[in-house]
Amino acid sequence: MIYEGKQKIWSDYQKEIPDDHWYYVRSCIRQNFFPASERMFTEITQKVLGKDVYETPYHTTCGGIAYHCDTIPQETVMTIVARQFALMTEAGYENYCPSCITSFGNYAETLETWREFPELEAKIRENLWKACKREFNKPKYLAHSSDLIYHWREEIRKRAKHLLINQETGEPLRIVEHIGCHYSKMFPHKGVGGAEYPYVLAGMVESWGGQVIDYPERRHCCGYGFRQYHAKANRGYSLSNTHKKFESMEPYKPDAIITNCPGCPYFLDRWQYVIAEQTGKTYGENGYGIPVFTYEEIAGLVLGYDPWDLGLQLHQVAVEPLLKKMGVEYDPKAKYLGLNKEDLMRPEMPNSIKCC
Amino acid sequence: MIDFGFTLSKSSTVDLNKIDHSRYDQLVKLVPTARMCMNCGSCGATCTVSEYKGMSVRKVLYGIQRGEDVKAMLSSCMLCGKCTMVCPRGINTRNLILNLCKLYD
Amino acid sequence: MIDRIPSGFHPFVIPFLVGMAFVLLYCFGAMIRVLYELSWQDRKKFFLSLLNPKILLKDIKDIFLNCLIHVPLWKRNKLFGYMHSSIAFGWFMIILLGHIEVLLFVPGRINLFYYPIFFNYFVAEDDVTLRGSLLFFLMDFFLLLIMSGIAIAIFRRIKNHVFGVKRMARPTFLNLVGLYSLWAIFPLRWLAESFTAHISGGSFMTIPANWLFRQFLGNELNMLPTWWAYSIALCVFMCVLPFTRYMHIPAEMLLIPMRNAGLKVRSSRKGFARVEFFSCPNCGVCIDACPMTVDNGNVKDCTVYLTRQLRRNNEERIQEISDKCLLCGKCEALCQVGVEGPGLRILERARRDYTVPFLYPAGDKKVESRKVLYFAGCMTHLTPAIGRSVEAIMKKAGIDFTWLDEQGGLCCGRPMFTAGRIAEAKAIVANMEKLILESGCDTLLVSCPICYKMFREQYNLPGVEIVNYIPFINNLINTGRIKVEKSDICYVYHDPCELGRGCGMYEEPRKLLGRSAGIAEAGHNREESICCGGSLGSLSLDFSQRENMTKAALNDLYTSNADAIATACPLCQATFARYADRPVKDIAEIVNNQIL
Amino acid sequence: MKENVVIIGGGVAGLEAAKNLHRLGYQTFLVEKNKKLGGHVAIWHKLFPDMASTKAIIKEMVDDIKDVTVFLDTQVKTIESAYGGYQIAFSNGVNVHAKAVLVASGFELFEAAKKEEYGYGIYDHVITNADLEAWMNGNKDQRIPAAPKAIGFVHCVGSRDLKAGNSQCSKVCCMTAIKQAIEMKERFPNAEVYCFYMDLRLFGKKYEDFYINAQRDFGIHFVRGRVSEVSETIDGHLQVKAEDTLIGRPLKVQLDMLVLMAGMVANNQIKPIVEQAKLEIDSDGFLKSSDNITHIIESGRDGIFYAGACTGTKTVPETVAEARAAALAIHDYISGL
Repeated sequence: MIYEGKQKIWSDYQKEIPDDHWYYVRSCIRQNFFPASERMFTEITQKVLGKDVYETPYHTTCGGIAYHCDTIPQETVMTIVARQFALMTEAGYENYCPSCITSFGNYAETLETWREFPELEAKIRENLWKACKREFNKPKYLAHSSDLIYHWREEIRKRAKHLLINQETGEPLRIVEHIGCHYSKMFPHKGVGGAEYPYVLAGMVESWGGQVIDYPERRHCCGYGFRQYHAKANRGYSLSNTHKKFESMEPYKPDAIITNCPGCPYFLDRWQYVIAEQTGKTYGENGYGIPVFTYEEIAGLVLGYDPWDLGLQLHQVAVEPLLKKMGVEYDPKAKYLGLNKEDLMRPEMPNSIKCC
Repeated sequence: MIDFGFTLSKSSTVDLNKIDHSRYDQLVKLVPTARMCMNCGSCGATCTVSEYKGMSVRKVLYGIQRGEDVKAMLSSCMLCGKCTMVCPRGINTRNLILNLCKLYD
Repeated sequence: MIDRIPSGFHPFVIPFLVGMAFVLLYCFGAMIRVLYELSWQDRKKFFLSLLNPKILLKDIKDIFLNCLIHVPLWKRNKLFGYMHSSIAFGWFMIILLGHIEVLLFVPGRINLFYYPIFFNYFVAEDDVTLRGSLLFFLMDFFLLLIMSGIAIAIFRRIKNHVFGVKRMARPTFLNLVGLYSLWAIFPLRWLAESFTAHISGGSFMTIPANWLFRQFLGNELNMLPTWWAYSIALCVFMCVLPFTRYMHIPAEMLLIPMRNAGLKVRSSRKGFARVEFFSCPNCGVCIDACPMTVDNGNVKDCTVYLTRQLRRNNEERIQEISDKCLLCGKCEALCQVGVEGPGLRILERARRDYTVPFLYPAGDKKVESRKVLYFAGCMTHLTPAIGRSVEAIMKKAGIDFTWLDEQGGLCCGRPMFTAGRIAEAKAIVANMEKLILESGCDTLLVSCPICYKMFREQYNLPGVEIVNYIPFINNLINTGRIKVEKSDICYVYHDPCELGRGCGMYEEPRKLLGRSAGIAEAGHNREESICCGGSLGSLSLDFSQRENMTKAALNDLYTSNADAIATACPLCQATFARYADRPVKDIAEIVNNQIL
Repeated sequence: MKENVVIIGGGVAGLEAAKNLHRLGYQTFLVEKNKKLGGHVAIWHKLFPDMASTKAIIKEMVDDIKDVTVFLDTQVKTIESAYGGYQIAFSNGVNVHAKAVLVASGFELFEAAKKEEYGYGIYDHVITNADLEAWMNGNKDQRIPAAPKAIGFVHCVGSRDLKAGNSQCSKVCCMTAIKQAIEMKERFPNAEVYCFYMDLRLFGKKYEDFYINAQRDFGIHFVRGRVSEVSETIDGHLQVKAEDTLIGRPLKVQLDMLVLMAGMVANNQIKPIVEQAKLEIDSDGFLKSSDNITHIIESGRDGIFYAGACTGTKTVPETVAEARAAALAIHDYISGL
């Protein structure tokens, strides 16, 4: 691997990211999967970095899931998207930041389509007006929330309590970065680092002291794929995709996986349990799995937040091995205590994959 | 083992590093012309049996290089020799089939 | 004529006795082995045939004509025939006359096995009788005959082509020992008898020699050494005989009665086949006959080498030889002994193990037929003009006619059969029989000779007449259903192997072709016709290796100077058309164009 | 002495035209931007189908133009129409008034790094066809293992690729891949060699024979499918993925080295000349000929002619033939025929 070659490509795929004033929209599903992640984004951007990041409760789904499940036509999706832009315009923002990768892809696709077919944009404006009497300006800048964390990665590094370094050996932790398919595969120039060698997460990992693993199936989908998971009959296909990735990354002995998509951490995390139950195989050390994180969770750990405040107890694969390596202090007894310190009860432990 | 109602599906990928080439290697020693196939498909198009069993020497020859099970096709061959007649590369297709019929365990 | 040696014995007869005992024991053992290897039905058939006076008489006649007189050789080449019959018949006569002499002059010694062979040493001439002179004359005459044969044989070794046989099998070391000892026997006998002639008497060969030798050599001194040498030569010859081509002499004497008893080869290695491959005299006629030996290629794959390797059990070479052959049948047609080259090879191929079973693929096919069901065969689908011409002729003749395989081919099973997969071929046959019998036809018309041979020999179709299109069309003309006009194009007719040698049909196609066009003959025709090289019989011959064979066959056809080539086989047509410099047509096509 | 003729480009087209124009008696100026004559052919090792040495070919061609004025390491600065010809200023300070100009600017090799998925410049053992030729010419190359066991060739890198901006077939890559595959197999007989192709376009004299030899005598494997992605494995091998379209299944294989058959693309360095001389660019990005059948060497502008790969992808013999034709056309033009 020639690192300079990658640097050259990264330099070709840089996007302009304004430093402040972002209109932030949440994902449909992330709050259920990893509830603290989006909360941590606002916490870091607003509290730690002091940025203007605005949210509105009127925001709805972008229509991406339905679109990718082939249940609604593109015009409908675009009208939903137009409404989100209208809300942004009404709030007085022009930098749009979705938390969901599929939304990001959806917005990028919509904007590109309008650029290519202005008559379609006109039609959507008309649709939106007919539907809810709203008007909108197109966002000036579109960035995924991971783009923003990437943008502010050095500022986070400056405030870091823990680094992605193995405290026992002093070696950088080996991190697999997994990018959501809809981030840059459709429009390589819309993603930091392009589609082949995306840099958005790799940049964070490098900045925070870790070492990025480049393994053969790095481009491969996590296995979610919408239809492939939503129909139970197809779930074997979804599972096999994920399995392929783990088989490919296994020899590199990764310490953790970092992701920037709602579905990816979920599937990479939960399928490890299913694979272990079905084949008896685990990919981490000593019978554990490879812990999977969102970039906000990693940022939170780096900034010294309590793992249980980051919602890491909701992961299927135990995160404790990584916490130990990073030197993050945590109270094992507090793992299953709720926000009000009430005992949530310890879940049933799986048979084949070690958990705490 | 928990029944989830779904399992890992078998990969359809041809992994050339994992395919057993020994049968093909033996074959090309016995029938050197087998290497010359350019996948034109004349053999399958003319094959007497193709209309009944989808037989094609091309598929057989290519299949064994890609780890496919070609036994059913081999079983259906009547050795009539039309494929030998039409092959533009002069591959001895009948000898190829006969030898393959011997190379399976 | 009186006994000269009171004991009637001299040590020099020992080598002869040893050789004779060895060869007799060996042959007896071999015969027992062969009989043991036969199936009990065949064995019974063989023994019963020996009790049948008619067959027994035929056996004797055939052995006499084939083994002693070499009649088939005479037919092929007179010099060749003379060479063989002079030695074989001459030697036989010398032995016979030797016995007569003993019986006449010293009847008391007839129980001594060696006496007739060394008669002249053991007797002294007391008075000259007419009877004795005549016998001595005959003895010298036959000795001269044999020696003339050997002289020719020696000459032949040096100048092969004189005999029209260009190539012979390369002799092995033992064959050479056998050959030289055979050559030595008769001159040595002549020398021995000559040195003894002043005692025993002699005739025009021995007396003058005795006189001549007396002038400068002296006879007494040389007498015993030459008798010794003669005996030793006999011993050497007989001791190597089982391991040389000369084994064909005893083997053929068993082959002829076995064949007359109606035995067939059932295995390529045992029983009757063993007799057959030991009967091969290694004459090499098959080498020149073989279409594969063009440009001196593939010589070691001819039948003579097959028999040699079968004797040696050289598995690798046997497989190679068996797989390469085109099965054109010319070697068998020309073989003096009747070694079944193609048949042995098919049986040899049948010994292979196939791990992938054959499953008949077209079991569901059904055909409803009118009276005449036409089967074109696989190959005809690559030469559609044949099928279409047959169809047109049938329509013009108003024949109630259905195609069995108009849309797609169905195989007759012949290629599977020749590949040695007999059981698999039989599965095809059984399915095809069912299909044909259920079709409701009463005549099966076949245009491809490869299929025709298969139908004729392997199919059992009660109530269905199997006809080749050539006689069928001839019959249409005979009965006036179609009329043909003779074109002024002259065709040379190529006998397809499967139709000519395979089915014995030589004159019918010529008759049909002659009715519709001019006709010429190739350099080699009828049973000597040269295979087109496209035969499905060969398993291992590659396309590129066949090119020269096809070109050689074409060159032979070109010697006729005909305008075009006619044949009656789709495979020959397609093969020739690839390289021919003039049109190649099927007879059906020619006839169809000439119908009035 | 007759009129001046300027030839832009010192590759095989320029060399061949210079020889012929000089023989016809013209004062010929040959400008070459590099320090060496011979163009792309000069960096190649051997040419199919005769496996001819390029060294010998270029040496002969250069020897033939001993008396021609050659400006190396020189570019055309300006070109303008003047006095029934063209006034041309070169970067070396020389000014020439030429009656006719021959553009023989050739092509550029597609920049293989643009196909990011193949990892040229990123993976340790990915090289281009040109790199391999240079290596065979004796240049050291760390990317080529000492004893490769599996070698891959990717056809159509940057050719027939609308996304890469090139719809055209580069014509020579199929044959070059087969030639190089054979050369590698000769050097490394134990290596398995795979050619990944979309179509095998073997149109020229003896090309198909090369293909047959590659299959029959060298056992080179041909996989019909475009390589979709290349990755590096933990032990430094290359994992190559393609669809085997003949069997309709995805296929992957680990290789020790991969050769990308970078195609021919239009030479953008002549853009200034194109603008100043008001030449036309065709839809494929190459220079536009008057027509593509009988007037390929004519630009449509008086006194400006084309030869070789500046008008499209060409083989060496085609280029040489065009160069001769162009020399004759210039002669006819100047003679007023």
